[in-house]
This record gives sequence, C-alpha cells and structure tokens, in this order.
Amino acid sequence: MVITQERQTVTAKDFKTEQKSTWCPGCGDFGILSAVQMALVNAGVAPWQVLLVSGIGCGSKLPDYISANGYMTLHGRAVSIAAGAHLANTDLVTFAITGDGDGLGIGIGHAIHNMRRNVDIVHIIENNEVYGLTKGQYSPTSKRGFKTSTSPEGSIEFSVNPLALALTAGATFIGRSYSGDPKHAAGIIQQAMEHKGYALVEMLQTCPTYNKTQNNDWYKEQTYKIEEENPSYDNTNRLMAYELSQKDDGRYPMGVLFIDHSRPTYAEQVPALQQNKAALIDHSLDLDSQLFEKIKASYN
Amino acid sequence: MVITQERQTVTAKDFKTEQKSTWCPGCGDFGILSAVQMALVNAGVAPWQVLLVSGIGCGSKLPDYISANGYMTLHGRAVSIAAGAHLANTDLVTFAITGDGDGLGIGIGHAIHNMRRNVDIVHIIENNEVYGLTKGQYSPTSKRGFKTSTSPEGSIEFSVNPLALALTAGATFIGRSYSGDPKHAAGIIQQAMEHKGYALVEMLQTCPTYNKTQNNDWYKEQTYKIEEENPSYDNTNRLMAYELSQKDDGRYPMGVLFIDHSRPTYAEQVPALQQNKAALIDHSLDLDSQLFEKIKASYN
Amino acid sequence: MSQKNQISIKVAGAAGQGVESGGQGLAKALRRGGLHIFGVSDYMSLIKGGHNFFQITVSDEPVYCNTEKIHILVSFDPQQVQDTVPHIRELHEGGIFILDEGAKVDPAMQAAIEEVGAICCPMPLVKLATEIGGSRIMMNTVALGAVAGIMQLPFEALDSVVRENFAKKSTELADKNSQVAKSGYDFALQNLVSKFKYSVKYDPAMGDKMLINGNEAIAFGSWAAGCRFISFYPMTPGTSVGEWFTKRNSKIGVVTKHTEDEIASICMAIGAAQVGVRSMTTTSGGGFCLMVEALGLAGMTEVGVVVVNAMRGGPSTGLPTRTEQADLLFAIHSSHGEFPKIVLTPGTIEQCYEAGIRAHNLAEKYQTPVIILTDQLLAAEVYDISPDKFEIPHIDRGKLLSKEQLDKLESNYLRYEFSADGISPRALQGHPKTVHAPATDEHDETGHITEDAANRIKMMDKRMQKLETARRDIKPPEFIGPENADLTMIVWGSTYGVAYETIELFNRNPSNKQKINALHFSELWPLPKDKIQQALSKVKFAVSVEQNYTSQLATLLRAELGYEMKKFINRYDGRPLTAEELCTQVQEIFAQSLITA
Amino acid sequence: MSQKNQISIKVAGAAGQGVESGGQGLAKALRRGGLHIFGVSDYMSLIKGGHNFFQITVSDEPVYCNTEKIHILVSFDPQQVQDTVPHIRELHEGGIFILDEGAKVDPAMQAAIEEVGAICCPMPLVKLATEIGGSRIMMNTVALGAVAGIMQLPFEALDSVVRENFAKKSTELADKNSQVAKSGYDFALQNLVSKFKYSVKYDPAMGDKMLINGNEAIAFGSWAAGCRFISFYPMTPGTSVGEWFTKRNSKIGVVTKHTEDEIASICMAIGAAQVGVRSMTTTSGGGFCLMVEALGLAGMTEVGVVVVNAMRGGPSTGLPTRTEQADLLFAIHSSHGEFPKIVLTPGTIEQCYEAGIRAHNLAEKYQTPVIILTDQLLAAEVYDISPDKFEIPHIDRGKLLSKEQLDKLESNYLRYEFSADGISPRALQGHPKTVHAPATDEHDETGHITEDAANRIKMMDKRMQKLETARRDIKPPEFIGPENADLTMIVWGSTYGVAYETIELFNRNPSNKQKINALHFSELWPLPKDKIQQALSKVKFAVSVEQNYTSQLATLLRAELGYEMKKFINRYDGRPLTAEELCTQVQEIFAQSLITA
Ligand SMILES: Cc1ncc(C[n+]2csc(CCOP(=O)(O)OP(=O)(O)O)c2C)c(N)n1
Ligand SMILES: Cc1ncc(C[n+]2csc(CCOP(=O)(O)OP(=O)(O)O)c2C)c(N)n1
Ligand code: SF4
Ligand code: SF4
Ligand SMILES: [Mg+2]
Ligand SMILES: [Mg+2]
Repeated sequence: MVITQERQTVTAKDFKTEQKSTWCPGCGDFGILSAVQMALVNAGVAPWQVLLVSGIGCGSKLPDYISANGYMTLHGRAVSIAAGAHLANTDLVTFAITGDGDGLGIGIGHAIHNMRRNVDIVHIIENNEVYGLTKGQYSPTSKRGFKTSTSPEGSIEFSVNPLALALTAGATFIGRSYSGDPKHAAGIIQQAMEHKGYALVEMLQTCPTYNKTQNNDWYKEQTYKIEEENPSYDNTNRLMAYELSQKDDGRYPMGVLFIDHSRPTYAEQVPALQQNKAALIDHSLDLDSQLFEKIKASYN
Repeated sequence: MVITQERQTVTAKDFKTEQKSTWCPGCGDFGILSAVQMALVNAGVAPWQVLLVSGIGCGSKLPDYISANGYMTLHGRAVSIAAGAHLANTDLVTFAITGDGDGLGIGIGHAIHNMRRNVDIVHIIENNEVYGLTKGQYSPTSKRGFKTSTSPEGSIEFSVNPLALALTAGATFIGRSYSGDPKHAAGIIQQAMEHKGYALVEMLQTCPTYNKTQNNDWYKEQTYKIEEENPSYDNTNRLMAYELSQKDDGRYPMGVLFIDHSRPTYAEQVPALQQNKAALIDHSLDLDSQLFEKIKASYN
Repeated sequence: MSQKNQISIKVAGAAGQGVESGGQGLAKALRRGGLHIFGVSDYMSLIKGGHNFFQITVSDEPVYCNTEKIHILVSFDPQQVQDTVPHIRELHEGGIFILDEGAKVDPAMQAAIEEVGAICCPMPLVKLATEIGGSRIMMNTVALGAVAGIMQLPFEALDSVVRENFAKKSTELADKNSQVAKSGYDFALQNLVSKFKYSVKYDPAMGDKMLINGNEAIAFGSWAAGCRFISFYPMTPGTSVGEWFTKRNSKIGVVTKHTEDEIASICMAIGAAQVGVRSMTTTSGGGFCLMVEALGLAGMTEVGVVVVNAMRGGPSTGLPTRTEQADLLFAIHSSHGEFPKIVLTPGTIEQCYEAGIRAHNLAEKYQTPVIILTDQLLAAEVYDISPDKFEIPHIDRGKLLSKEQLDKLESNYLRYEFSADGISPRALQGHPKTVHAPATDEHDETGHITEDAANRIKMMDKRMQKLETARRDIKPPEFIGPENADLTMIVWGSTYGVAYETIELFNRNPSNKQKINALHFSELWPLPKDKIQQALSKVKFAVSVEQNYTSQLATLLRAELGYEMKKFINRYDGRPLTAEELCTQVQEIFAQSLITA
Repeated sequence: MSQKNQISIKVAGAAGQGVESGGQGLAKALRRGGLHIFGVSDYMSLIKGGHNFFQITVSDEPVYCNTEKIHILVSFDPQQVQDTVPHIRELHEGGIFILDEGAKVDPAMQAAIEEVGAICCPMPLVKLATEIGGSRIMMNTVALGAVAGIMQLPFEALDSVVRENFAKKSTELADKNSQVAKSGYDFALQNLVSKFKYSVKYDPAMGDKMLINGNEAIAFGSWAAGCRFISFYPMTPGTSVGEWFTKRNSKIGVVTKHTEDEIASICMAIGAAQVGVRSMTTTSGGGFCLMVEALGLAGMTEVGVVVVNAMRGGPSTGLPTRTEQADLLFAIHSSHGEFPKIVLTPGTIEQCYEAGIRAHNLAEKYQTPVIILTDQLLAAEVYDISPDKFEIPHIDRGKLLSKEQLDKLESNYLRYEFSADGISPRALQGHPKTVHAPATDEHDETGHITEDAANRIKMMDKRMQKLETARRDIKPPEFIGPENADLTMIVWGSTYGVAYETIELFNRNPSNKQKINALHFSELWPLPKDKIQQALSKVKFAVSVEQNYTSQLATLLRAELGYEMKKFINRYDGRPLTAEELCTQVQEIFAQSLITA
C-alpha cells in the first residue's frame, strides 16, 4: 500500500482485546493473528490507521480478536468491500482477509478482477485447504483425493494454484508464508503492506480439526524458503515465477514469489482522485453551484 | 467431448431456421454462427444431439439463430448451467457460448472452477473486447485506454488474458480463432468437440458498432497461425504455452495453444456415473425397495 | 374547460438510424419554440435494425404522457417503411405521413392510409440530404426540418439545436446539417403546411426549461446531495444513471466504477459508504437479484447505501427494453431475515431528482439501505420542467459525529449504542478514538460477535425501531386532480404521468358527469400508515392501476392496512399505459354503475 | 386426562466433546428401551470450545418439543462446569446433576443447586473411563451409562447403541466402551437411582421406530421421489440435506456436487433439470439470496427445480446456528418480475419426508421452481416415528412426453404451447423431433425470442395460470388439537411441535376452563384460498405464533385473504419457542378476557 499516514510507535498491547477467541486449540489462525499484529507494530501502523475487512469463515473472525478497525462482512466478498473502502479512503491501510474457500472459491472472481486493476490492498488468504467453519468440506485448494463430508470418496477436482493464478491475473506482489512461523509471516505481510499495488499473501494454515495430516510437522517438512533453496531466484521475472509456481513436487516455496513495480495502482489513475489528490472521504460535500447551474443549463 | 452418440450425416440445411437475426450488419457473430454450424456438420453431430447453452449478450443470441437444441440463460452463468446439463445427460454434445463480459467478467469464477474440474464441455468465448448488447462499455478484455461510456477517459484496467488464465486454471484444451475466418474457426471448434475435457475456444470477434478500430482488416494484420510462425511449437508443453500467452507484441496467435490428454474428465470420476455408466437421465427413477428399507432401518 | 390541444409526432426507423437522437433533437427544438412537450422512445433489445420509434406530444399546456393517436408520422427508413403500417393506423384523419420519395408504398400501407384518411407525403429526404449535405445519413435532419416546417416552428429554434448537436463534431458538419434542415423546412412550408389542418399555439415567452429524463434526474439529485462514489454494472434501463456520472467523471469529482458484476457493485459501494462516503449503485431486476445478499450486510451493519433498481419487463431477462412495475414486493422483502429498508418510488422527473437527494439523506440518517425503484418508462421519458424545480439540496448526515466531537469523546465509542429511536451516533473509522470492527453476525453495542439471547432481542428491537422512526419521515401519497372525486386511481411510480393525463381527459370531457382523481405514492416503505389512512379516507371508489400482473401496491396496502381496492387495472405487455385506455376502462366502471354515487 | 408424564435430560459440554453424538446415542438407547422421545441440540457458531448442549425429553406418550425444566443434567466438561449454572437453574426440585468428582463446584453453582433443590451427584467419570476404558475421553460413555442407570433403562438397550456406534471403528473399542458404559450404569444403580424420584413407564413392545431429523427426512424423501442430482454449497443449517446424499453417493446413484458458490449450485441443478433429471439444491438465507436470479431463469423457462432454504437467525450472517422463520415473504416474492413459485413449509419429520416427495412431483408437474422452507430447529430435531410413515412414493412427472409419444409426434413440437391450465406438454432435448432452444427473454410457443405485445400477454397469462392450477393442488392447513376451541394459534413450519405440546399442556390442565387448538400450514404458496377460508371460519380467536419479528404468515393472510389476527406472539432470539411460555401467554390472553366466550 501507499502508506499516506504518519507512522506511529505502537506495541502489541495496543492491539490487544478482551474478546475471547472461538478458534480450536492449536488452530493456525492464532499464528496468523499474531503475524498480522507483529507486522502492524513493525510497520508502525496504529489500530485506527488500518482497516481489516474479512469475509466469513473461521479465519475471517480475525478482526474480532484484535483491537483495530475491521469489517466482518460476507462470505466471498471481502475483496470487493475492501476495494470500495480503499477507494473511498486511501488513507486507511486496507486488508482483505479471507479463507481459501472464501477467497479462492466463491470469491475468486473479485480477487482476479481487483488484481488486474492493481487495487492497492493487502489480501491475505488463510489457506487451510478445507472449509473449517462449516465443519470440514473440501475446498478449492484441497488436494485431489482429500476425503471430506462432501467428498467421502475423495475429492475429484484439481486444486487451484493460488500463486500461479495471482501471477496470471496480474497481482503485483505475491508472497507466501505459514501460520507456524509467525515471524516469517509477519515479514511477508509487512512487505506486502509496503508494496504499492495488489499484494496477495497466501498464508498456509494448519487446521488440526479438519485437516489433521497437514499439521505443523508436516508443513515444516513440506515448506522451504525460496531464497534458501534457489538463491539465484529472480522474483521480478514473471516466467521464472510461473515455473516455480508449477513445480509439483508437493512442496511449498515460501517468501516473495513475485513482485512488479511497473504498474500504477488503480487509485492513482482514477480521474476524480487525480483532480483532487486528497482521500475521497476528505473531498467537500458542498455543491459547486456554478457547475450545478451549468449542468442544468445543458438540458435547456 | 466424449461423443457417445452415433455420428449422423447432416448438412448445413439441417441447422437453418426462420428466426431472423438481430445482429448488426457485419457483426462477427455471423461468422461464429456459421463456424459452429460447419463444425457440427463436419463432426456429424445432428441438431438434436447437441445442446448450445448460452448466457446473455449479443453473441449469446446464437442459439436463437440456429436450429439445434439450445438454452439461452443468464448473463455469466452459462458454464454452470452447461456443466449441470452435461452431468445429467452426457450424451448431449454440450457447449457453453458466452461473450467476453459474460464469460470472463461476471462469469469468470464458474469458468475457472469448471476448467479445473475438467468438465467435458466446449466453451466458446465470443471476444469482441466490449459489451455489445448494453451499448458499448469496456469489458475485461478491452485494451487499456479503450474509451467507452464507462471509460470516457480510457480504461485504466489491465485486461484479462483468457488463454493464460485457462492454462493456469486447468483447461485441457485451449484454442483461439477469429470470426473473420469461419473455416479456421470451424476447425478449432471441431477439435474442441473431439477433445475429451474442458475445451476453451477464444473466438476473436469483430464488433463494427462498438469496437470500430478492431475491424476485419485490423485482425487480419494482428492475427497469425501458431504453426505458421513457429512450427516447432509444442502445444503439449505448459510452460511453452504460458510463454506464448505472455508475449505482448499485441498480436494474436491462433490455433490450438495447448492440449492435455492426461487428465480424466469430471464425469468419468463421479461415483454415481461410475456405478452406472449410462447417462444419468437414463438411470431408472424406480426405487430400490431393499435399499429403501435398509436406510430406514439404519435410523432405528 | 375543453380538451387539451395537443399534437403528436412519431419518428420511426431502425435501431442505429438516429431515431432516438433525432427525436430528442426535435423535442428540444419544439420546446425552445415555446411548446410544452413530452417525449419517450420505444426500442427493441437489439443494436441495429429492428423497429424503433420516438414519440413526442406537444401542447400549449404541460403534457405528462403520449397519446395513442398521432398527427405526424416520419419514417427514417426507406427500406422498412412497411414496418410503419401499425403507426399509420395511429394517424388522425388528416394526419401527415412523411417518407422518402424513393420508398415504395405497398398496398398494405396504401390501405392503412386510406382507412384512417391520412395524407401520404413522400419527399426528397435522401435527395436533399445528398445534394445539399453531401451525405445520405443527413436525411434525418431533412425530415426534422420538414416536421418543423409543418409545425410552423420558427426555424431558429430548430437551427440552434441542430448546430449545438453537431458543433461537438465539427462546425462544417454543423453548417451542413443546418442547411439541410433548412431545405427540409422550406420544402414543408411550400408543399406540406397547407395540407396540415392541426396546430398548437407557441409561447415564445416560455423561457428556459429542462428536458431531462428520470435517470438523469436521479443521478443529478444524487450528485447534488453529495454522492461521490458509484459502482455499477451495465444493465438496461439502470445503466444511464451510472453513465450520467461517468460522462462527467472528473469534472464532478465522483469516483465511478464499472465493476465485474452486480455483487461487486453493491459491495464496493457498501465498502465506500462504511468508511463515510455517500455511495450508490444502479441496476435492473436481474442485477438487483444479485445484490440482495449484500443488502442484508448493509442492513445488519447499519450502512447507508443507495440502490437504484430501474424495473423492466420480467421475469428473468424478460423484455429488456420495456417497462414494468413488478419488483415492488420483491424489493420490500428482499434479502433473508428482517431489517429496515427504505423504498422510494418517484413518478415524475421532479420526484426523481428529489429521490436522488432524499435517498442519500435517508440512507445516512437511518444508517440503512435505501432503494429507489424506477422503471424503463420513467428512466427514458422527458418533458419540460422549469430549472428552478431543481434546487440546491439540504444535506442531512444524521447522527454523524464530527472530528471535533470525536476529539472530545470521553468514554469508549459504541458503534451500535442502544437508543430510543434505534439510531446510534455514527463515527467513521480512521479516528484514534473510534476503533471498531462491525460484524454481520449478531453483535453487541461495540460490534463484537455475540450469540447472547438478551442482546439479540435488544439489537433486533433497535434495528427495527429505525423503521418506526423512519415511518414518520416518509412522504404520504398525494392526490392528482381534484381532492374530491367519484373514483380514485391508486398509483405509484411512473404511472403518475398517465394518471394525470387520464384525469385531464376524463374530467374535461363534458359528457362525463362524474369526476375522477388519483392517489400517487412517491415513497412506499416504510408506509406512513396514519397519513395513508387519512388520504384513503377521502377515497370513494378505489381503482388499482399498475403496470404489472399482480397489483403489488394493492397487495401491500391490503397487507399493511387491510385496505381493499374495488377494481384492478393491469398492463404487463411492457408498453406504457395510455390515458385513452384508462379513460375507457374508467368509463366502463362507471357504466357498470358499480358506483353508488 | 392428566398432564403428560415426561422426563427431560440435558447433556452439556464444549463443542468437540461429543455432546451431539452422546446425546444422540442416549436418545437412541432410551427409544429402544421403549420410550417416546424428542431430542435436539443447541450449539454455537464455533468448532471447538464454547458451550453446547443436547436436550432429550422422554415420555410414555409421543413428544414433539422439549420442556423448559429438566430432571437430569450431565456435564461432560470438568473444566467449564460453571457454564452449567443456567442449566442447574432449569432443574426440577429433586432433579439430579451429574458431573465428574474432580470438577469443583463453585459457590455460584452451589447456590443454584440449593435454590432449585437439586441433588448434586459428583461421580468418578474420568476415573472409571481411564481405569476401565483406558482413555479419559470415554467419560462421556460413563456418564451415559449413569443416566441409563438412573432411568432404569435395561442395559441391553444402551449396550446395543454403544456397540453399534463404535463397531465401525473397532470391536475392541466397542467392547471397551460397552464395559465403561456398564461401569457408569452400575454406579448409578448403586448410588443414584434411590435419590431420583421421577420415572416413566417403558413399553418394551414399542418395536422399531426411526429417529431421523428434518433435513435427513427431506433428503430421504427427495431421493425416494427420484431426485438424482443435487448441487449445493455448504451453509448451516442447509448443508445436512446435501450431506445425506454425499454420504451415500454411489450407493444411491445420485450425482452430488459441492460447487464453488450458491449461484453455481442452483444453475447446475437447473441445467440438470432442464435436460430431464430431478434435481435440487440446498442452502440457507444468505445462499438463497444468491439463488434468486436463477429462480427467475427457472420460472421463465419453466424448469422444475427444488430449492431447500433452511432458515437461521438473520439478517445477513446473523445467528448461524440458531433458528428463525424470517424468510417466508422473501421466498414468496423472491426474484424480479412475476412468475409462479411453489413454497412448502413442513412442520413435522413426516411432513419433511413428504415435502421432499411433493416438491419433486410438483416441480415437474407445474414446471416451475419449488422452495422447501425449513429451519434450524426442524433440521436438527429428532423424535420417534414409525417406519411405515415413510412410504414408497408415487412419482408424478406431469405432462412429460415419453420417447414413444415423441416418436409418434406429427406436428412441430412447441415447448411453450398455450393450454387452459397453463401447463405445456414437456419433451426433453435429445430426441430428433423435439429440437428447441428456450430463452429467458420473453419467447413464443417455440421458445424463440419475441417482443410481440400480444404474445407477451398470452405467455404471462399462461405462466401465471399455472399458479391458479397449482392452487387446487396445495394442501390446506390442518388443525392440531380439538376441532373446536376458544383460541387458535396460527402457525407454519417448525412450530408444529411446540403448538402441539402447548395444546396438550393447556387443555390437559383442569384449571383451564377453555380449550385451545392450532391451525398449521405445511404448504404455503400458492395459498389454497377457499380451503383456508373454510378452516379460518372455524377459528374463534386467532393468535399468530411465529419464530420471527414481523409475523410474516399473518401479513400474508392479511394480504391474500384480508384476514386479521387478534393477537401476535413472536420470538426472535434464535431459541425455539417453548410450550411453557406459549401456555403462559395464552393464559394471559384469556385472563385479559379478551375473548368473549
Ligand atoms: C453466501 C454464503 N454461503 C455459504 C456460507 C457458509 N460458510 C461460512 S464459512 C464457509 C467456508 C469456510 O471455509 P473457508 O473460506 O476456507 O474459511 P475457513 O473456515 O476454512 O477459515 C461457508 C461455506 C456463508 N456464510 N455465506
Ligand atoms: C445479471 C445481469 N447483469 C447485467 C445484464 C445486462 N447485460 C446484458 S448483456 C451484457 C454484457 C454484454 O457483453 P458481452 O458479455 O461481452 O457480450 P456481447 O454483447 O459483447 O456479445 C450485460 C451487462 C444482464 N442481462 N444480467
Ligand atoms: S476448524 Fe480448523 S480452522 Fe476452524 S478454528 Fe478449528 S482448527 Fe481453526
Ligand atoms: S453491437 Fe457489436 S456484437 Fe452486438 S450485434 Fe452489433 S456488432 Fe455484433
Ligand atoms: Mg479454509
Ligand atoms: Mg463482448
């Protein structure tokens, strides 16, 4: 995001809330919550300077468990709502926080279209590869063969590849981290915040209740840091990024897969916001009576 | 499609209808209509063996102008409706026919999800890079800067790349042709029909009314046949296909960009259709009274 | 008081031939000449070809809808003149039919012309266009000139319009069209005027008037009321509200977004409204369907967003370019669960402008979604109104707390604080003291999710109380015509115009002993029950008149007030009701002497 | 006739502790022992933790809803026993509270126990579970054993259920749980039975009964009626209808599809139905919102598709796991424009099964969408019904033409042929003689798009005529309780049960001089007006009882029949109405002697 407001000195305490979480013990969402918090602290963004728009799902309850501006909305629509809020108030550091079903199933269209518009928000997909809140159905990212209540004989779908999809759609920042490594996650989220344009962060997430095999040990096995395994990796190279996203050795590269500084953000190009560079919310509501009369006259 | 029914000897006459077209003179949709007709004739598929499901838009009126089974449905939903019809009657050669706004704007989610399921239908996108029926607004495929009633100062969006998107989503056949070359178009459509799995065909289409610059001369300039320019092109190579789809010299490669024979179709894997290989519509409605009593007993 | 003196002109042709623009131009010209005018186009759901027409009715008195019969018929289309047969049948005895001399008049047309006793006037439309203008497409301008001539409109009136319209393109084009218009005008003076026995009085002193359609008026009012964000997806006839903004985009400082679908449209608008910008979206039935889930989001989180639903013939894709009033009960009951909604149903251009203003004020005041129900007829119709009818609006942001008030805030801010009127003081996110995170789950006063039963009841009561508070704020229905009448047509929305003209037609006819009037609803939800009861108590014999199949307002009044209509008149073929047909039906009702006077 | 003799048991604990499965098991066991039983769970919108409970009411007579007060309370959760304080308050004097001996009873609990005069029975749940079963999680089974003991249920009844439930996993686990259950059973016989002064009579000869919930019954009925395609998107409480099919997937030969969203769900189902397969989808309010555009598609192209909307607390996300009846008017008026819809509102498990059958028959017969409105309570409740209540259905495919008839077809097939009853003979695509292409635009008899006004009117009349034809086919409301009563509760859907028990409670109470009954609607649209009028004519004093804020059925009856209720009772906190509260309110109504007997 283009962070327009003055950075603040904030601590974790500033984001604490009484509201008691309803997540299962050991849920990866706890890690993501603390990662978000850490990132905000490190970036010096105060609770009142941020807007965490979420959808519906276990992970989408995140804004309820942190003291910061939030908006818990509809399943699948967080990105559109966040985009609208962002265009109306570009001073708020705006996040869209969705699950995998939420952001890549029902909501995939909004994600793709706002990616290609390069709307300047951070989109975190909490990817536990399952529908948690509805008690464990397979999701668009579930592995083929994954057995759930809606796939008792195993899923027969080829799963969505979030990184390849974001790359193809036109996201200008694509990162991946994991709920079990909040420090790394916080780092990626902060980079996403500092990036100018649509920043997608896929957050691999454990769901001890409905995705038992993919537990923390499993992820420790399956994940690796891009820079560690291929130091020569150039995350500004689209084809290289695509190739990496297509590797199907079943392992998850983590880090910043792709970054593109060349594209302007959507807000930068909106005529009304070019005329008056202030956030739309700060534009006057008063009527320009000359213009008003001019328009009336045009109908004579 | 897996074409289960006996091929028929049919001629163009069999597809003629009295219904008079409402398309503008010179509209590219005429070329697409005749291409579809030609493909059906060449494939030996009779009017009653096919089902042309369309959305809403100029091009989606196609089924009204051909004597064949059709279903003119809702804007953005043709693919889902076609998928349902296909699963219920795998004996019908099922098409989804959509515009670019229809198939890549409002309907992009359904397209992506059914591509990764490899639902065995032919999806033709009539891409005139504009919203025709609603009188000329920019579409997801409109070029940046394209001036329309909703983009008077020029579109500020980066357009969707249908081929790259289909490739990433998991379509197993990706072809492109052009309304001004019905013969070539018919060839691609026929190959799509004969392909087993989700076959996407992007049909570049002229709209002399709302997309005047991209007229037939322009397209003749901008399009080329893949096999002619790079004979060594291997359309089974995913990365090669992606690279080609990413070339932004503004020209349109035509032909079969990508084909993948490795994936089973969705219907092939559906448990109920594995048990009884006949089309679902031909499964008996009669109740298996033993099973009926067994289920009742399970609640005792 | 004798019948209105009016002349009706129909310009017909294929889509893409400039029927719409030609008609609009002619309307403007006649208006500037000093006539009251009503105009609306009738078009098919296609881009070129087919058969469209634009009808204008002019008079020395205000006009609010078209007449069934016409005095002048112009065909722009030498090819398809035969499509004009039904229109020829609409000509008055002595009416004039203008077509190109090259167009062949087939027997069917000839028969129709003789049948109605019309005068067929072939003229060199194409010839003059090509010879003088150098292009056959200018035949439209020739024809308009001819009509102006027949109408004895001072040429300057037409000239000014023609020049304005083409000046944008080039002065040369403007000059050429002006000359071409003159040629048609002169031809008419020499050859046609004498044949035409009808005329209306021009009032040169009429002064400035606006010809603006309903959708433009809604958009104009919304902008004037401070709407600074509109996200929408094209759908006839809702699109033109959005295009009013996009056309002016940067000039008027509004962020306009053509989205990927209607769900995104309303969600973006709600996002913008949630952070404090007056926002709206516009669509038609099918798109409105896709918005109803998000209406619940706005209702539950108490975000004021404005949704325009311009109705067209349904169900489903239906009759995309035709008019209907069949979404009323759907709009009122849209979305699952129970929450307050406000539904406005303007019926005149002035009411459209005001609805734009009212909608944004009510949305912020009651922190809940406001739906403006209009329809294809009202969206497209124009008639002359004086500019001072569009006033600079008063902006009421309701219980919105200012930065200053927030700075002074002592206690923790409660977004959903319980209150007697159900409305909570509203603070925007972005101020250090107002950090909050509303949820679409049931929530407590802070916005946090809770399933507590006692809180649930209080929150439901709070939200629903807003409906009761708003009820007092909603405009009661207004009578059109005399206060006391033997029969009252109960109408809402776009049928205002036809009701008005029906009353004129009926009450001015000396052979009608009785008097009729109408009761028109321009705001419909929540119903201001008491005021409605008062109005209804003055009604002797209520006849429901609706542009739908099931008489939805009648159903609503029965449901909410137990009120029973005596008779029902419905039209659902997508074509607007006419004063003539209503008059006949009203006369029948009287004839059946159902009314014990 | 004295009050019903019933015992109520509540099993409480955190989500994920087996409260639901434990409760279900206990219910099954008591049922097999020879008791009538009603059971339903109450859970929060979270996956683990929180506070859930399962309540069972048993009797020697049929039971249709739970009681407010309970006789036995079991806490599965040594940690959060204090959450049980509100439940302790529900205990009858002499009621028993079972918890683990390790759980500490804090002062608040102690106070509550003394207040109600309950008996606190700490017992070695964990100890027995670990010592005998070798695992602490078996404490649930110990507790169930204890309850069985207190209830003096023959052990075999419990044993059979425990073994069945764990046999799937392993026989060893089955044995262990059996032993553990026995240990709890014996402990209760030795230490608790004597303290418990309540009892019900078992009827060992009761024989086979089904314990099946409403959603399972709807799914079962639909499958039995030939539904072979269901596409849906998970949404509580609609999901379980779909999961009934997926669980049996290949066995029952049904294509089941978990789609990417609700729009795809209904569109896939419509696609399948269009080519001739009986198809359905299931969802709840928010998902239903997303389906309403496609309802219009089905209505306009005359495709019979079945949609289950299982209502939950709204608006928006609302109270996802709680019950409400607030979508009735939305469902009836859903989608823009006007077209026929059929709405079924089953209230009993038997009616759910039948609704599944009726929906698919009516959908094909009238070639239009059918909505089954159920809710969270009905979706989750179970009570014993005899298996022969679920009969093999008669399948009526309406005017569907057979292959043979089509082969003989002479003239061109007209998909939308005009007919007196509005229903056109239906032929499937795929036969050489039936090639056609329906459009959602207004169309002619062949299905081709046309804007012709005359055709439009005939097509609207044809479609709407189906509503009149269907009206005769819709079940009238039925009286619960005595035919003649001083007061009648007007109810629909899931409130059947509470209405039934309220009548029992009130009419059996000798101190009540008056009699009450209820009129229950299990099918609601189109309203069979005449039959309803007949039924209502027997009603002396109508009291609307609904699980919503705005009394939607009352509004509908006023709108359609001009019928006025005398009193309104509403509950909208997401918790089911109880017989006790209704009884009290009814008594108050009588007390205010509003009723002139
Ligand atoms: C329109 C709509 N459809 C369905 C639901 C029910 N629902 C709630 S959360 C959810 C999916 C949860 O999966 P995911 O998005 O991956 O989030 P998670 O719970 O796994 O964090 C669904 C289907 C809903 N709330 N709204
Ligand atoms: C839900 C819905 N929204 C909007 C519309 C209006 N509409 C009809 S066609 C169309 C887009 C046409 O563009 P495209 O899909 O590219 O088809 P084309 O007309 O260019 O062939 C739109 C927005 C509609 N019919 N339904
Ligand atoms: S179900 Fe899974 S995702 Fe949801 S809270 Fe529990 S562990 Fe977390
Ligand atoms: S508007 Fe364009 S796409 Fe539509 S019919 Fe005319 S030329 Fe064809
Ligand atoms: Mg998930
Ligand atoms: Mg297009």
